Amino acid sequence: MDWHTCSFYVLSVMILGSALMVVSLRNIVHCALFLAFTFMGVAGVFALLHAEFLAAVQVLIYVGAITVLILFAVMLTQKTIGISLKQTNRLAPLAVLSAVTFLCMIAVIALNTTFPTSGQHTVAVSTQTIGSAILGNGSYVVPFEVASILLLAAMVGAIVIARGQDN
Amino acid sequence: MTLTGIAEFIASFFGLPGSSSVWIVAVLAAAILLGFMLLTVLILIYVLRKLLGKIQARLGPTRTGPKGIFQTAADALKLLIKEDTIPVKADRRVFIVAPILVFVPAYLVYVVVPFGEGNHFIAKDLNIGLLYIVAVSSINVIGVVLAGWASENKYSLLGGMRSAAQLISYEVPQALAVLGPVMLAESLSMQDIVKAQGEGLFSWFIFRSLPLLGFIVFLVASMAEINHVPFDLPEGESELVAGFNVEYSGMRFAFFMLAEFAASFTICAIAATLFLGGWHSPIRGFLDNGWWTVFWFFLKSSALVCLLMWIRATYPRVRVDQLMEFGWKLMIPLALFNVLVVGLYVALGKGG
Amino acid sequence: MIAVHHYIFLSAALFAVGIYGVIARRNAVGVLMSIELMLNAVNINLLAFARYVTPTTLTGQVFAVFVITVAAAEVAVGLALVINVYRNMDHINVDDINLMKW
Amino acid sequence: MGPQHPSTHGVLRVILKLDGEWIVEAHPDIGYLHRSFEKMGELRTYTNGLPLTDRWDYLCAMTNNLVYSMAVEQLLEVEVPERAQYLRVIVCELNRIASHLVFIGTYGLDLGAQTPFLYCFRDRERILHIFEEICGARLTYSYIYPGGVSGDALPGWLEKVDAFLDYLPPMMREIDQLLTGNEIFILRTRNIGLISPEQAIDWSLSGPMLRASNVNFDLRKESPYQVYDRLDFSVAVAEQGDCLARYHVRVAEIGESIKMVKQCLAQIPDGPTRAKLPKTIKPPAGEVYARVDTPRGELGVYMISDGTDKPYRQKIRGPAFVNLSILSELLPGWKIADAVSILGSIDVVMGEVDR
Amino acid sequence: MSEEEKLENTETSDKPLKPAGKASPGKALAEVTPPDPRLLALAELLQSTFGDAALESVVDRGMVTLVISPGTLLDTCQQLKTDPALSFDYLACLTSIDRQDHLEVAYNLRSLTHKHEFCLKVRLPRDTPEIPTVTSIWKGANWHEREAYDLMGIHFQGHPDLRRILLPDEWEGHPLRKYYVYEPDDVPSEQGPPEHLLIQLEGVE
Repeated sequence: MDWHTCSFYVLSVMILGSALMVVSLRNIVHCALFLAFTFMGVAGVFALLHAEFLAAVQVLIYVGAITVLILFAVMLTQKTIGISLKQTNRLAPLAVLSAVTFLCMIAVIALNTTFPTSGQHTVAVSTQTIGSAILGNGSYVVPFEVASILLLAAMVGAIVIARGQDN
Repeated sequence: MTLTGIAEFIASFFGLPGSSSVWIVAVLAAAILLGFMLLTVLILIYVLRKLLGKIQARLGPTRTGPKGIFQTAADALKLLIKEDTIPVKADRRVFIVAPILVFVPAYLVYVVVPFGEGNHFIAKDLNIGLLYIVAVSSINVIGVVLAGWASENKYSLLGGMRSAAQLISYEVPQALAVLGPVMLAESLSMQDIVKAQGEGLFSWFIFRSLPLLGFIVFLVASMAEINHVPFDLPEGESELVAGFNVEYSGMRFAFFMLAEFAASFTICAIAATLFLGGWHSPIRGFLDNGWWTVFWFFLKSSALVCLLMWIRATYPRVRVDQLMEFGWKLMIPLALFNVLVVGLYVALGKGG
Repeated sequence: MIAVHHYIFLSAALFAVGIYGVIARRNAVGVLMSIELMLNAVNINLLAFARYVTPTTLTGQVFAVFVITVAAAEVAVGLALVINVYRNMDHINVDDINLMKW
Repeated sequence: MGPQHPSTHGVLRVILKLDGEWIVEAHPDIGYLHRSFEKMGELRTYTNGLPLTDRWDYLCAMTNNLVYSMAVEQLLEVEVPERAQYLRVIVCELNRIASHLVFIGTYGLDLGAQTPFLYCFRDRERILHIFEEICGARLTYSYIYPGGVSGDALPGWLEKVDAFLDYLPPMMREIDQLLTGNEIFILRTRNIGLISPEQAIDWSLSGPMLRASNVNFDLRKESPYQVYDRLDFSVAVAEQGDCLARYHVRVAEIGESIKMVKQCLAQIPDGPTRAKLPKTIKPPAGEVYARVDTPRGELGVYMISDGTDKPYRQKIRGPAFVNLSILSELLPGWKIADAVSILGSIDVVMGEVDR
Repeated sequence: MSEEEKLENTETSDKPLKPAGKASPGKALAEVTPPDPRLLALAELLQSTFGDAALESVVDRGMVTLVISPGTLLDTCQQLKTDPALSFDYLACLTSIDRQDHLEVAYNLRSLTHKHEFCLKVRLPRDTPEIPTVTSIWKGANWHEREAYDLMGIHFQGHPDLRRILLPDEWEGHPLRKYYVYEPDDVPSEQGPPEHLLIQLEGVE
């Protein structure tokens, strides 16, 4: 019961708990708040997996930007929060069924397959190594550029759509 | 006598399993940092009021204790005693969580601030130090927006949205400005950055590459980040009365004040570390080891704190659209230009 | 000791919650949030495999970075759509947004 | 912006109709400080009606006394002795400096700069001290009586005024550097709340509001009263007609006032300080419109006497009352933050707006 | 009614152009100041342009006063403003006076170009104090007229926004009227003062 396993369980309880909150609460702003907690939990798990860079990026982008974006969107669509109407539609039981079947399926597969886990210790992951992995020679430079173009397209698209026709 | 020693002693004392000393070290470090932060905030508020008094040709607090030194303690006590009202219509839970969300990031940043040489003067020298700071400082945006929204009143919602927009639009130049020193030191970890500025005064990053540009961009962006005077739109008294913390009182309001002042000290500490050579002394090698490093660090960051206070006394407030325009049209291009210049400087330095 | 399958359970559970949210949620912003949850689950899986199966190479982490960027882009566009829908139909109730042209 | 709003300089309520950040309509709602001086004036004799005048424009009570006394003197057609006229001009110009200092301080405070406020009030304190020595009061002086002044300058008082005049210019430079050179201050005030010369004349604005819109009209120059015709001073005029121009006009006026008081100190003759007037003043029936240039503009008293010892009608033309009326046409189209800056630049004193 | 007569004759003596500074009882001290030539010239100019409409013109103690009938107010003011020789473009002050048997409105006009000024007066019957508004000519008159309406009860036809400016909207009566003595317990109603107040102000009909 060293600190690694116990912190893993704490984090996973936190993640799953707040994730359930996100999908079940009536008041959408509370869901957004729990969404932020879920993201922080996930960032904790990343740190556990020795991916500090990813943890920091996760916090920066998800918690710092995406949650705020969602909060802004929630506030702009203000009227719907007032009356906390029934949040789940008639597909709810079907949704629960599909989620549970998916979960069992994955569990069964995970238990039976033995993953070729290699014993070596992970290479010291520092920002340099990730930087060279992304942009170094013979690595993922092209996808990186594609990703940046995608981001640009998304930004322009979002602005055009959200601005609407008034001006 | 390092922290780990104390942790083992406590672990054995309470008969806990040996491996849990890691937890105890973490808890101890956290406690020390919290104590340190509260102390600095107390001193900071006191110095601010005295300095403002000096600049404005008046005395500043003199009543409480000799030369008014207990003034901030009295303020804190007053805030503690004052009754915590929560507006009836307000959304109770969010109303309580919001100040915590604003306070915690200001406190978390201390983990990475290098107070002195060697790793017993720094809580945890993460190798993604700087990215961690930028990431953590982006959390308080949520706190601000929720605080504005939870108090269910028109003014605070407008104040909350306005300050969230301000925080987001100044996060970008701040992150870009931080890139300068990172490139020069080729590492994100704070200790490496400080080590790279070892050779005396002119090796500091403030002078390397385009002098002062990165430093000014970072300082102005950070001032906007902590709602410092020229950009203190949310508390624009004359327009929206007291912005998003209008409904808060007592202890919760203290959280906001605490977060603001703690953040203003951290900003100065980081600026000192990134641009003014952290705990290095100006003359190479002179008094550059052990406890002296801590002295240099505090000298530089308190000098910057006084600079901030001086600016607080002299500048009026900027209008909200000018603020946005200033942020997007001036700060971000300037920050990008700074990254370009430093990049060239490093490339030429390495190549040449 | 925590092995790979623990992480897989965790991400599968998170993914399942995401599925439930996407299907059952009435509010469009709620649906977007659940999609975020699913993407995070994917990230956890990626990193778990990167940590256990191929600790020497960093492909897993690089992929995670790309997933995050895509997720950010997707949320931005999604919310822009939601705001536009709200502007025209004064509500963002996913069940009623069913006609192609309004 | 309700009556208790921190930046409306007293009890003024402006009903703003907003479209997001922009102001669509503005209706100033005044009357919260209405004490009906005009009615009270009719029930009091000429002499004990004077202390009322201090409460009109409480930042510049000397000019209120002056205009009331001039009205009565015009009715009586009595000549005020030289020394009294010089003392009156000295005291009024000092009061103008004090009022402008209050303006600069509060205007800085409106826009967020705390320091100029304290500097200005520290210097204003010295003026109030000088006033206290000559007439016993800091704010409600009742110093200028119909027929002259209540008390002659005590020995050493003129030297004190002279010492103050040497002390002030360097302080003014200090305040000037703090605000005028400050680019954020300029950012908040340049071409905001623009008033064209035609607009200014049409809305019959007066004082710095008029002169900042490039209209060179100053009562002290056009129809000089007391001894203003013997003093040479230039009228501070600015072209743009925005908040910054109004600020510059007022700062320049302080300089002019210092010059004027210096000349008065040089030229002041000896002699009596009060004309011989009957115990109870009973001016012959008739109507008179006396007017004076105060820091806020043209303060006029339309006084009608019917031969009795009480004025029959006493209409007070408050400069800020008229300057404020343009607000409903000036504010629309600007933002809330600008509304604060524009309102500050009008330098409103609710006392003489509501009367 | 003695005080009333004395007031009457000094005011409306019908000599068209009275030399200023008429020695009247009670002014033994100061000698008669010779009228300022400029004022006489201005009075001459006004008399010539508005000869017919002008009921009378008085130059007294440094102020030229021209009284005209309410009907001709609008076009007189229009001419005053536009006529290059006069160009009275600045309305300094608008005063409403309760002369007990009639109401008066005095316009102090000033020309910034020619640097001269004078007072234009109009007399209104007491029961129907109606007068056209001059805000179309000088916008500055807006608040002055609202105050006159609020405190004196003079109704300005065509005023863009004629409502009370200083007093709360539900206030009854017009305080500046001569008979108006406001005792907290007996607020006078519109048709006139309560009986017991009548004796003090014997001048009231």
